[in-house]
Amino acid sequence: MTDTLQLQSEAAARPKPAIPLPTSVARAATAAGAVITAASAFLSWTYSSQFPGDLTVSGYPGGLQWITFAGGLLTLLYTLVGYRVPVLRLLAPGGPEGTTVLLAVGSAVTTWFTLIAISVELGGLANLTGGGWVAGVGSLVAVVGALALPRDGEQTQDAKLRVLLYAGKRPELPPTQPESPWVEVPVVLVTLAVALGIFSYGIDTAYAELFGGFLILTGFTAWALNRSGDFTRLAALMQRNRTTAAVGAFVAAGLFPFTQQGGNAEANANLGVSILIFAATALGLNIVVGLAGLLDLGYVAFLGVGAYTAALVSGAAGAAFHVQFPFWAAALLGAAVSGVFGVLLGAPTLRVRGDYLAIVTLGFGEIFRIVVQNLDGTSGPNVTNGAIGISNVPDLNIFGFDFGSPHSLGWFTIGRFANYFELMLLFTAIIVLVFARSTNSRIGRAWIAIREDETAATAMGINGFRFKLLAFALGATLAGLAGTVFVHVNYSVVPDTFQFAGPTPPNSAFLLAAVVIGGMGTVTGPLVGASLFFLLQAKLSFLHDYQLLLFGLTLILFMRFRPEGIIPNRRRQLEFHEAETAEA
Amino acid sequence: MTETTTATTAEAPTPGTPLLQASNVVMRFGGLTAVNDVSLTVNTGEIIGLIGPNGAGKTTFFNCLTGLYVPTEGTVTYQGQALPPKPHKVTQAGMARTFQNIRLFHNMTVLENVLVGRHTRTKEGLISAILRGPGYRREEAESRAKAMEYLDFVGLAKKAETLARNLPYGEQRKLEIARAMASEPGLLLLDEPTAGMNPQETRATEELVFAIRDRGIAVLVIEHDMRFIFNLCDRVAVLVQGSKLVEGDAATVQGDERVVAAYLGTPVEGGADSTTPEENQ
Amino acid sequence: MRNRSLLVLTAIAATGTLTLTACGSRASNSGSSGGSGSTTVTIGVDAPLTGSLSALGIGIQNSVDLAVKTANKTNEVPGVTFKIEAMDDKAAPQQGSLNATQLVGDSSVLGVVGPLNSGVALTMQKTFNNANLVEVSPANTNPALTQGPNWQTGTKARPFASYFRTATTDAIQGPFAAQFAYSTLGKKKVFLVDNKDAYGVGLVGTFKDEFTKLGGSVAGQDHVTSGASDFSSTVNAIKSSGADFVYFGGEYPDAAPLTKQLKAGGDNIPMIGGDGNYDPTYVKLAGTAANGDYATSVGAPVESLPSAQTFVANYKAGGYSQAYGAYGGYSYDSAWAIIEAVKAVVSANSGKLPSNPRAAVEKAMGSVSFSGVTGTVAFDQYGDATNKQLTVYGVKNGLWATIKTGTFSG
Amino acid sequence: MHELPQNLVNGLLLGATYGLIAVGYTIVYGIVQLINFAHGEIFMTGAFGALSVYLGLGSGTSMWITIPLMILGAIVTSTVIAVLTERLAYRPLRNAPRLAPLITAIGVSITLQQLVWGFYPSAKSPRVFPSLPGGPYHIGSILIQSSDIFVLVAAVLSTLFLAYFVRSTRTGRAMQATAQDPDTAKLMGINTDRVIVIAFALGAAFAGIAGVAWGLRYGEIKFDMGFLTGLYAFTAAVLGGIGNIYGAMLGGLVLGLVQNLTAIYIADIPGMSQFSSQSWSSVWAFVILILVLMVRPQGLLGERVADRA
Repeated sequence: MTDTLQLQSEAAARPKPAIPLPTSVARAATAAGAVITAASAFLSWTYSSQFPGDLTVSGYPGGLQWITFAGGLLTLLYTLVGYRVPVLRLLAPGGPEGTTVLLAVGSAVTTWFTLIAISVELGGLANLTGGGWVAGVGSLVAVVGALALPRDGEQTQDAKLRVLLYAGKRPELPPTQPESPWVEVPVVLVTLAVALGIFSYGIDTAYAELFGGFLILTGFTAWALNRSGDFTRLAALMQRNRTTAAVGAFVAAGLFPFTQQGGNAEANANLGVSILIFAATALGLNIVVGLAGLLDLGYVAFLGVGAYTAALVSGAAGAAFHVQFPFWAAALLGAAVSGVFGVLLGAPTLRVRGDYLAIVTLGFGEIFRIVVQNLDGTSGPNVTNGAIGISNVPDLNIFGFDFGSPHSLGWFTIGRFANYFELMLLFTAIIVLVFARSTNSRIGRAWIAIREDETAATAMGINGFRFKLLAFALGATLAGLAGTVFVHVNYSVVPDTFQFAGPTPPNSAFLLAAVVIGGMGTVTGPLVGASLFFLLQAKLSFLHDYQLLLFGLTLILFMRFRPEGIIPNRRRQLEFHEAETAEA
Repeated sequence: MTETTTATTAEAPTPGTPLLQASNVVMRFGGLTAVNDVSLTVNTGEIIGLIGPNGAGKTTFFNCLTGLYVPTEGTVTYQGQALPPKPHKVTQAGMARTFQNIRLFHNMTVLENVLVGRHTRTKEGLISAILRGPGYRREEAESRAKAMEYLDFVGLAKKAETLARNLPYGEQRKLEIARAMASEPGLLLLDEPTAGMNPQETRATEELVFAIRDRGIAVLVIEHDMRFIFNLCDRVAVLVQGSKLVEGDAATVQGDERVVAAYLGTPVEGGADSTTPEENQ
Repeated sequence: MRNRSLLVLTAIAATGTLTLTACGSRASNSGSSGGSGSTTVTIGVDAPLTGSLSALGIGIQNSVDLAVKTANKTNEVPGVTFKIEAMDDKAAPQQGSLNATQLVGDSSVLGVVGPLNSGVALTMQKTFNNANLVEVSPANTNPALTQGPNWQTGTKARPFASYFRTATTDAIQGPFAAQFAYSTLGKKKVFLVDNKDAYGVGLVGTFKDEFTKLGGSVAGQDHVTSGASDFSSTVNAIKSSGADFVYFGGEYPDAAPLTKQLKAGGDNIPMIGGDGNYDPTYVKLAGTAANGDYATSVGAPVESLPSAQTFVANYKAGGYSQAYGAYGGYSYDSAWAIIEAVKAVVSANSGKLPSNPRAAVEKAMGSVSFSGVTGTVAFDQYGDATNKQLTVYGVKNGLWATIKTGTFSG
Repeated sequence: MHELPQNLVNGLLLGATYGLIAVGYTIVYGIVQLINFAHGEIFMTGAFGALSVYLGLGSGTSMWITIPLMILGAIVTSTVIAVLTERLAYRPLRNAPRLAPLITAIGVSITLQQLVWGFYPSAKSPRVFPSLPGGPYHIGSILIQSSDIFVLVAAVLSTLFLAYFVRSTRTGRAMQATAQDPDTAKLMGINTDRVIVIAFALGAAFAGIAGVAWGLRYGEIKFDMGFLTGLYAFTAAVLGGIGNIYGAMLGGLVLGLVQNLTAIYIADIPGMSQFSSQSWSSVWAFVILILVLMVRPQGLLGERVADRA
């Protein structure tokens, strides 16, 4: 990795390619390297089947070899684009070379990651068979070849992108005429299908090494496609077919449990529903932080309020009140109560200063847990059953559909957690709808106006306090809504879940991170951020002792270098990079 | 507040009836008196100028009128009713303003800026925004139409989709005016609309202000540029060291030697400047 | 333009199918059937292997590992090789739930040892129960887990048939401490303090009932926030209450500073706590103030049980980097109980596992009985350990010393 | 009947510690309008810095040498860390929208906490902190530990020093000017960057002293002791009027009393007996914060400042 980077930066100095080679040779080398890399996946890479995924088998790929295989093919594809193969060229509107480099580097990194992992875990390079070496060398050849490719023009002038010379930024492309829906809609659907496929694969990765490799390649590929301009095109496409895309996305997500059959089905469904809850809550937080520009550091407490409310009226044996509401009522109640708490907290605070809210909510987050612990009958009236929490919350049963037991549709079986996944998906859809529509309305404009310049906003007749309170309360309400599902999925609710910074999502700090890292003020940002964040902490178990540390650093670095998050909102991007744009 | 709407826009009121009446307004910051017993009346269909050397307290006086500050003494009435000391209520009542230092929503598009200006004249709430009922759709469409009309009026219709921050300076001023007009005011307060403009732009702004007046909107304008003021205004009031020196038509004011003195003589200590947050933004 | 999108389509489709096929690859030979004909039975472990409680969690993991190794060495169950599948729950309920589904998903898992925290147990119990997968906790002490939420009011009802534990419940430890304080020490006026966590509250509750039943009086009660540092208000309350000892429900990180500040405050009365206090760190943190304090702990003192001594010896021989910690013994016994159950099932089914081994193992657990590290291991109708042996330890010049051991009689 | 005087003393002593930390919040907020969430962790690192010095010196040295050195160690540690964070994390965001530095502050706070937790020797569980010799002393019914005296002296001296510094030194006046109006201050040739650094350093120094006081008083320190304490300290700063140094001290004392007295005397209010315990005290502190924000948002000694939007 380092050496390639270094090569890139050297290249930055000179207008010529990083490695001086005749273009034809370069292309050939890249193609050959790619082919070898892909092919090597069919050889055995190591002697012992100790290494997870069992890479000893020749004849067909397994485990991490699939990743390398995919990487090889993708590299090959874009190398062919470079050959000006007439039709393929349309794959890279922004020019193929940078893309090829990124893909080559990506597959090289994954391959070497695997080889190193093998040698480290099994002790020494001796454990690598010829196949392994073939893979390693092949991938490097591809990289060298790619770095010798002629650079495609436009971005290379931009001084700020010197290091990422080949990466560049999303190229500015002339807008294209819409195609006929008969072409566009299928493309949208296929894209979503692929997304679903990749996501399911990621969730299903059984061990950290595989997930690591998967993550590296997906990361580089995304980067590459962004560079190639495919993302620009796709984004435009999605924009044109907004409704289709949105509906399609939710359908695709709804199909997720069906891709998960067999042993790990329930485990993955559980992971899926946890991610959904986390993501939906993050999206709610995004209204407060991303739109209205208020920092809420106790957000998980509102999830807790919703959860406890739902638990109390769920008819659970441990609950203080022995009533059982129908779920719709419980959900609405949970949301409402949470909203009320939002108002109670926001009303005194938002009158004062925006940033007092941060500390007050932080306090509230802590206090909530302490209060809930104390309302156990000995140190307070018995409401929440104290630290023992409310347990054995019964499973939902809506219109005779029992969420607790598996159901089989045709060849597919949908287990308990899959049931809840579908339910939570519905809730997520609602929250997305609320977010999207309120953003793009009189209300949303008022929020953004306040965030931009409160004095000017009030001069335009906007009651600052009222709208800030509205945003804050709405955020709380949505979190409460998510909480009502949360408690049923987990059978129980205990105070310790609701911390500012804990080992697992959801907790206030992680929620904030999902929003910040994903992209403030966007719909997709928090969803992506949350999924990524959740999977990272769930899959890379060896990091657990350092995950909070890394998390803290991530926050700092993102705020410093990419405040707009992975998926930038056009507005935020401009706003955050005000300083630089001013200099330029 | 709908009656305000009708009163101000629908049928333009007959000129001459008092619209804004500020009587004996005093504004003190701690020991320092920024505005001292200033009275001013703006009638419908008038263009009134407010001039004075730096730190004379013009903007402070403005802020008293628009509810940003609560006057220490004195009353401000609009169409006979006392103005609530809250900016958003003032706008609601039918007075809109621009800022000396342009304060657009930089990261919103030009159109969105004007739509924010429509805020007080629309009332669809969160629920209807989410449900997107026919009523909502109608109002939103109407808002956009109106907004585009105002953009067209100031000549920015073509730039509707660009970000406000990317507009050149002159156009930003125009946008600010369009945004203010979107709230369908009866009285428009312009704080140094030509600051930093070249002669042509100033000329254009002049035209714009006249056009605004012709739409039946009274205008109160702060300005340094004497020529601009004297071309434009029916009446001019001169503020020096927080108190009103003279008020009258262009001729009288130009004739008054105290004014000349105030301008040629050593400018007043910028006390008001440093104490009023508005002016040192 | 048309064929362009078509190409996008095909290309994307290619990648798509690729990743999708990848999902399928070798899913078959992950998990169960190991080599050499014998069936592999996995014993799952769920404990906090990272974070602030990791010391205890890793102790649990290692002890189970030791049990598994021993069983394989002595070929305890002919035709069955045991293996361990350890999961980190980070002491977080959500993670516990995820781990539970994962363990249930692996068909070779016939029993799980864990968890450490009762909060985590709550999210796991039902998932395991739905799959008839036996779960044996070495550490959960809250009676509600086995006897239902209304156990205090006498209406005991076992919520989950698949949940067992080798740990002794608060319902036994609390009263045992009360009897010790009242009868042995002859203390009559107690001041109760708990740190608001499930363990502490439960312990104080059961202690209070027994102590008042014996005729002792409660001079006062306070609750502290776990993790707090300033206990001055509590100390004053204790002093002015005129109690002649303090009973503390909670863990040593809270107990140590409290006893320290109490003695510094000039009130030299002993503090009695549960096994949460029975830890060398307690003495380290409290210093001389700890002298004269007591703590109850479950089971007989290690040095008095030969089985315990062999465990300690084997653990040392096992070369584990971390100590077996407070719950090592129970973890070993929990694992061994599962092994015993599997043994019973296999022998009943003519030397091999039946078609639905989990249900069978669950049934067999009820009748398991052997002499383990912590004494005789067996379970009553609620799934609680029948072993009611407890020991009182006291701090004598900076060291825990055994004061008295005995079995609790209801 | 409870010993009221003793409770008052304990409350005041706890409050004094809060006050020492609150000063840091108040100075920094007054100047850069940033709630430095990491300040609580600065306090914590100070305590660990002092502990390291103590361990370095070994047990042989006399307290009269050790204690001053420990205080020095604490001040140096926390100041260095504070200045570094300002330079590396906050300064680049000086012109960024308000949200950015706040989020960064969260990041810094978590990072510092985790660094200590993960890399300071055996800091995963509480570390024993040395205690002062001598005492306890009886004054009537009141019992005073020698560490209490330390807290008292530290608090008084620091406040006096700060008062002198702000009123009578050039830098101090520059700080006040910057707090009033940074733009004008710049115009008047004040190096605001320098002033800001000094503000951070000053606050950190007091946090360091507070760290030592805390350790001596409670005999142990932990990696997460800064989180809640920092929260209380900020509450104290708001209580006293953010930006006002005496306010911070006053707010601290009030908060300390509230926490200590509510834990006992709420019980005397009919019907409230259940809500009176140490475990509720933090809740009452929070309630007080909300009440103050409702009734007197500018705090006890604060005066209204226009929110620079």
